[in-house]
Amino acid sequence: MSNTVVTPEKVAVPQKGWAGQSVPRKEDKRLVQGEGVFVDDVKRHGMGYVFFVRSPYAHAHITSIDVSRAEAIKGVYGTLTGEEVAAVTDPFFQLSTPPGAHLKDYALAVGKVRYVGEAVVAVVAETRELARDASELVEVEYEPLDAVTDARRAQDGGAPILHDDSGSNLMWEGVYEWGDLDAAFAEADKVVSIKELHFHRFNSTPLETDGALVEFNRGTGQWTIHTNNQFPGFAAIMMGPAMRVGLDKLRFVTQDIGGGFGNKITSHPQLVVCCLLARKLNRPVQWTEWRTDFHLSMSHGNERWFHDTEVAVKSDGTLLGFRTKALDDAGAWLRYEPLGGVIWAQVTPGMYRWRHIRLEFTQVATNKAPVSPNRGYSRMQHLWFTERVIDIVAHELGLDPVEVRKRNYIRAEDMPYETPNGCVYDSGDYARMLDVALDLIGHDGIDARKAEAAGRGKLLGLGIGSTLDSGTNNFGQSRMINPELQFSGNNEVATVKLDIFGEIVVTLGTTPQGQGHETTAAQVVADILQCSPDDVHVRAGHDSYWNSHAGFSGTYASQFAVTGLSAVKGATEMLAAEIKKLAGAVFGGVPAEALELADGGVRIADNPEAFLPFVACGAIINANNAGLPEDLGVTLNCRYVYRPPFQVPDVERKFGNLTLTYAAQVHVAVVEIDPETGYYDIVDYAAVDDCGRRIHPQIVEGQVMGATAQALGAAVHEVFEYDEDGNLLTPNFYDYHVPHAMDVPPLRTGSIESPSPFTPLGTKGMGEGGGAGIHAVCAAVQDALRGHGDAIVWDSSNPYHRVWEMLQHPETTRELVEVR
Amino acid sequence: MNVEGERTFAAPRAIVWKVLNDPASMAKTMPGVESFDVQDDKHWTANVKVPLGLGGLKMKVSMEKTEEREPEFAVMKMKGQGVGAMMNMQTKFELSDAPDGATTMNWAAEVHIAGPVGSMGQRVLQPIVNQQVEGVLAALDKQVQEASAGSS
Amino acid sequence: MLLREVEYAKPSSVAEALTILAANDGARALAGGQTLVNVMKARAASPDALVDLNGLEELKGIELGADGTLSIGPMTTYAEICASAEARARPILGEVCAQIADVQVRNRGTIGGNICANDPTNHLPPLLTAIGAQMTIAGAGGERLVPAEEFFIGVYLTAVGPGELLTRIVIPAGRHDGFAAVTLGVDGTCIANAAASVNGSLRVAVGCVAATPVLVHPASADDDAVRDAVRGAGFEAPSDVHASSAYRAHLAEVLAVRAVRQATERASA
Amino acid sequence: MESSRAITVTINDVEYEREVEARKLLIHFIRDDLDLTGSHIGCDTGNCGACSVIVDGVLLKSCMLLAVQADGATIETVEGLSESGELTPLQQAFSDHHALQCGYCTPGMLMSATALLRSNPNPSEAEVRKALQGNICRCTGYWNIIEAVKAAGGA
Repeated sequence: MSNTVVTPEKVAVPQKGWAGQSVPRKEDKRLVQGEGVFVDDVKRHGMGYVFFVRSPYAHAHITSIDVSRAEAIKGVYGTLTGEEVAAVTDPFFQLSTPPGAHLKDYALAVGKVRYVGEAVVAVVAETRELARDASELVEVEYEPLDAVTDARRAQDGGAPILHDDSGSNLMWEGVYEWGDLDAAFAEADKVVSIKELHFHRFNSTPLETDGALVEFNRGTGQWTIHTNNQFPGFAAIMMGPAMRVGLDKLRFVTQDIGGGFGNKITSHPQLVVCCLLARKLNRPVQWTEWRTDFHLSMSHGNERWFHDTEVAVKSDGTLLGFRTKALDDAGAWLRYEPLGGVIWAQVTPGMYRWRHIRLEFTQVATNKAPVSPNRGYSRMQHLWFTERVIDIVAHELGLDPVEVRKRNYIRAEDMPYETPNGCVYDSGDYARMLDVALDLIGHDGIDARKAEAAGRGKLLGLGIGSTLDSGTNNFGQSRMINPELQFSGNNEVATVKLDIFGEIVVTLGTTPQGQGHETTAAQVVADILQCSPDDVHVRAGHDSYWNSHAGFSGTYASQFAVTGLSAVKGATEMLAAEIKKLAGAVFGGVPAEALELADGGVRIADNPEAFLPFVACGAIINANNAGLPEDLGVTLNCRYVYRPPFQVPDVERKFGNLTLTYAAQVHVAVVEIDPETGYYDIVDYAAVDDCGRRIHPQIVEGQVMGATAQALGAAVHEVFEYDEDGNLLTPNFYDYHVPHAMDVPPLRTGSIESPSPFTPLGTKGMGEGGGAGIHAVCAAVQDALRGHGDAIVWDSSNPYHRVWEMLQHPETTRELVEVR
Repeated sequence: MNVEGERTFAAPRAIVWKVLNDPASMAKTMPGVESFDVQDDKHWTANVKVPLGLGGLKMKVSMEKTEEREPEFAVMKMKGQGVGAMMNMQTKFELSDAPDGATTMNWAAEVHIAGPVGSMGQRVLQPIVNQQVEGVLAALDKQVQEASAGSS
Repeated sequence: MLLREVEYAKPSSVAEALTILAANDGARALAGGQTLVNVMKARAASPDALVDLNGLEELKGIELGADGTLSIGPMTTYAEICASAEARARPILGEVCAQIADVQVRNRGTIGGNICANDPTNHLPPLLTAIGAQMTIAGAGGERLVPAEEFFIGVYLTAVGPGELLTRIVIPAGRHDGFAAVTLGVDGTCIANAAASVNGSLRVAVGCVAATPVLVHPASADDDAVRDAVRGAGFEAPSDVHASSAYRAHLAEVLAVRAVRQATERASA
Repeated sequence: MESSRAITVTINDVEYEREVEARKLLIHFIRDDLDLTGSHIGCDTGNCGACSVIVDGVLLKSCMLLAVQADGATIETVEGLSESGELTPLQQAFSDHHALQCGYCTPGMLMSATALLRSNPNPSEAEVRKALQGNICRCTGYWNIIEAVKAAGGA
């Protein structure tokens, strides 16, 4: 066996390392040439195309289903109905305690439909078009029922009940209280009460919709699921028990994903349908969700009402505490819910120092599409609420929103800061971020700008949105929803190996959707192995057969920079140690301390001539290992599981650390309203981000920009609105207007770095953005309306007609607020 | 969506009533009727192709008369099932004598539309419904005239 | 995506197109397809057959008459109108076409398709109504000339009947026009729009408030007169997720006033 | 009048002859029949532009064209932009300016930008924004895309 030795080129490792450099993204070369592999690009010989027959009713009994005419068509391979699903699978595991626990959620509607667009029958045919043709021949008879689409009506006597099994539309409720509310309100100089606030329903509408290509291997009884699900760890634990198979029978494979934003977490019902069809028809089946299907049925963000809010405040604007009742609209099914009922608690006080907080959380079912995580999941709703409260309080007490924020922000010197509910904010300097943002926007000149705009008959306003991006979940928080749940902590996996020809190969457990994991992982590896990121091969995508996969593997909840990269760091450090151990033996018993990694190899520190390139290390261990010490214990193939330091929270007190890191953003928006029409432009915008140490500043800034654009779209146009019959009025991009290149305002970005003391790299998870743009636009609109009726911005969705209404009838919004 | 209106026909109430309650002539008032089939004087079905400039919208419509008070009042339930759309409509009309032997019809309809057509947006649906209603009323005029011509 | 089965014909002359349309009841003319194809994707309405007018040179082109009259082929794209030197004889045409949808759609979508579709949110139906365009419709019985105010019959319905084709759009001379809209985002779908023209008489047409453009003749160009005219037009604006009926009606008034102001400014300039 | 016909199209200098159903959209023909999966589908209403291609020199959305209408046409897709793996200045600018994240809208964006730069080699920011209006991106907020196109245009 030959021992190939090549002398690698010397690579100049930057003084301060690769981490922190915006190196070229490894993903880009394939993606700019159209050579990415997205789920709809995957094909198999003889595959059948799946098309879903969907409910035209928001609520109805299914009285009969006849698929005979559809199956009679030449080229139609077969169908699947709810009855068949119910016969061969069990209902999906429910996270909730009763009454939500009683839901019987199957992959297809069984006996009843509960929202427009719910899948009733699946048809498989030789071509996409034929599958749809056949779906039109499936005869479904319905007996329509009344629908409830307003969460506020869901618990009224006589309201239609979606789930007889749960007996009412109440899905989950819980009371959260920390501190001493009575004392806080006794101490207060003023109590500001807000009758109702509404956070609207929308989602991030990733440009690539969901899909799958599923193969069933009869011999091994195992499914290979090519899909763009972004949290296979979760999909697996939902699907395995329902399908009555072990998780290793479900192989998830993903390469490129066209955006996720949380919306691609709950596709498990459709994946089950595809699995059942692949087995039933004994052929690969392919499913592509079309845009209108996605809007009708997939992953709407949580719609939430806040009722009877009371805020205890001192005359100087010092906030003492608040009480409120949150009413969350889950839609027709609990697909990831009721986790939204606790996730918000990661950011209970927002960015402020108030210590006395009570929140009664109620989640109900309505005849609308099921909700599931959407960028900023559940925290965004709560952070919007706290930001609205700050501005309304400032407005009503005649104080400056900037001053009220600075007076109440958690201070840099308070960090790490334990919140009233036991979460620990790791680091940050919110007041400084606000100053940076105000400088970027030119806050000093704002009065002059208002006057200038007024001269043109326009109303100009400035608003602040300060928000948190809590990352790396402690899944133990799920026990506050249901003490029986056996989840806690978090984990992520990476493997790093040195191959026979010295190739450094990294595999991740994550399912990136554009976050550049291949690139940032390579930077971390290169710094430890003292080579170039170009020498590090990071496998694209995810494959649960790679064994770099754990229970919580996936890409969600702002955590890769912590969980993913810490796993990469751990595995690479193991590899580095093994390389030294091997070299020490090869050099004849040199201790590891005397060795150093450099120039793509390992050498004796004070004798650089004694150099063993990685290629030699790889060759020796993999193909030339005779004579190595028996007890060497080196494989050069290292798997590391990163496990963040978490405890199980105190379920009784609902107290404990729910997330590891707290990235922060402060945004400032300037809007200009045309009072005649309510039309407005965002004329200026600044976003300042602090996510601790940045491995790749350009990628971080890209995430900030993307979150900003999504928030601005949601603030102005994007809303999943239903009519009283339960028809979705914005089922595609005709009426669901997402921002385009002419819509986005001029943007200035800034950043500060407050490294996290709790993470191996000082990084913080980021990317969700916490909806800062929504908070900022709401505040800016309210500011612009000051002196023009003083309307209160009570809804997170402010399209032109609502702004016009607020100008016509400010009193209807003023009635929502009272100061005592 | 709710649509309602008042229409006066230059014919005595008996004739208007007769037209409104004769499936054959009613069928002729529906947009793009391709075939219809009468089960009894209270139930009938029709295959229609609602004319839209961009191509017809095929629907199977079944009609049931649920109430009647001859010769002045009736309620009908209509269910239309098409591939592009699903329509449920409850319509009622009330006849009263108008000057010069004419008859006034006060009518109201509650229309529910769903399915892919719905995805085209309300801005399109509402005008389309109004359009079809106009068509029906115009055709009704014609039927009434023919009937009164026939009876005179 | 995934259209229902459809027959396809690509005639080489208007005469041939008319023959095919006349012979096939369920056949529809396919112009740019930027509306029709999308409706077919939804399978909301499905022609049995498509008669592709692309490539019929007779239906393309812009001619400027000695008297300033523009004669535009219905298959002329928005992009061609924006780029046309002749079309600048009526500047508002290019200005409005440049606001329609996006580059890709303007490259393929046609003026004829826009008005024949007559989606209530389209830009051109109110504009052509305000500037007094006339449409030539050809059929088995020869050609007829239809003024814009009689051309639009309903949503997706025009005076172009079965077996007929729109073959020419004639636009009288004039430069004093205005257009205003409130759109979903910059240059987006119209929530409401209005067009005005003060060539001789004052004509104002508001869009998005009814199945067809609403033409009004204000007593004068004063803001109040224009508002009264629109208010008196007696339409009931549809309500949808973007606008209540009342808000849309209000926008119609505001936009009519703005369109008229733009037109009169140009007249006095 | 026929429900399918044989067509010949030249895509990225390769000629293809296929029998296609009249109802098949050009984008489905390109992706499914010819396996050129670089062009994408992001909506079903002609809004998103992920399927943008250049047909006989004209930028179009291939989801609003029937494949049969492309008979005889010369089509350019994202796969044809770079030669032998060498990125074009525009593609390089997209990478340099982090103008893509998930990369799903990128092929359509690149075709729109390519068409713009051909007719207007040095576009202003306003011109770039106008030229990209028909392409939806949900990841980047467009700012970096606009910068990349301006840079590629030497503006």
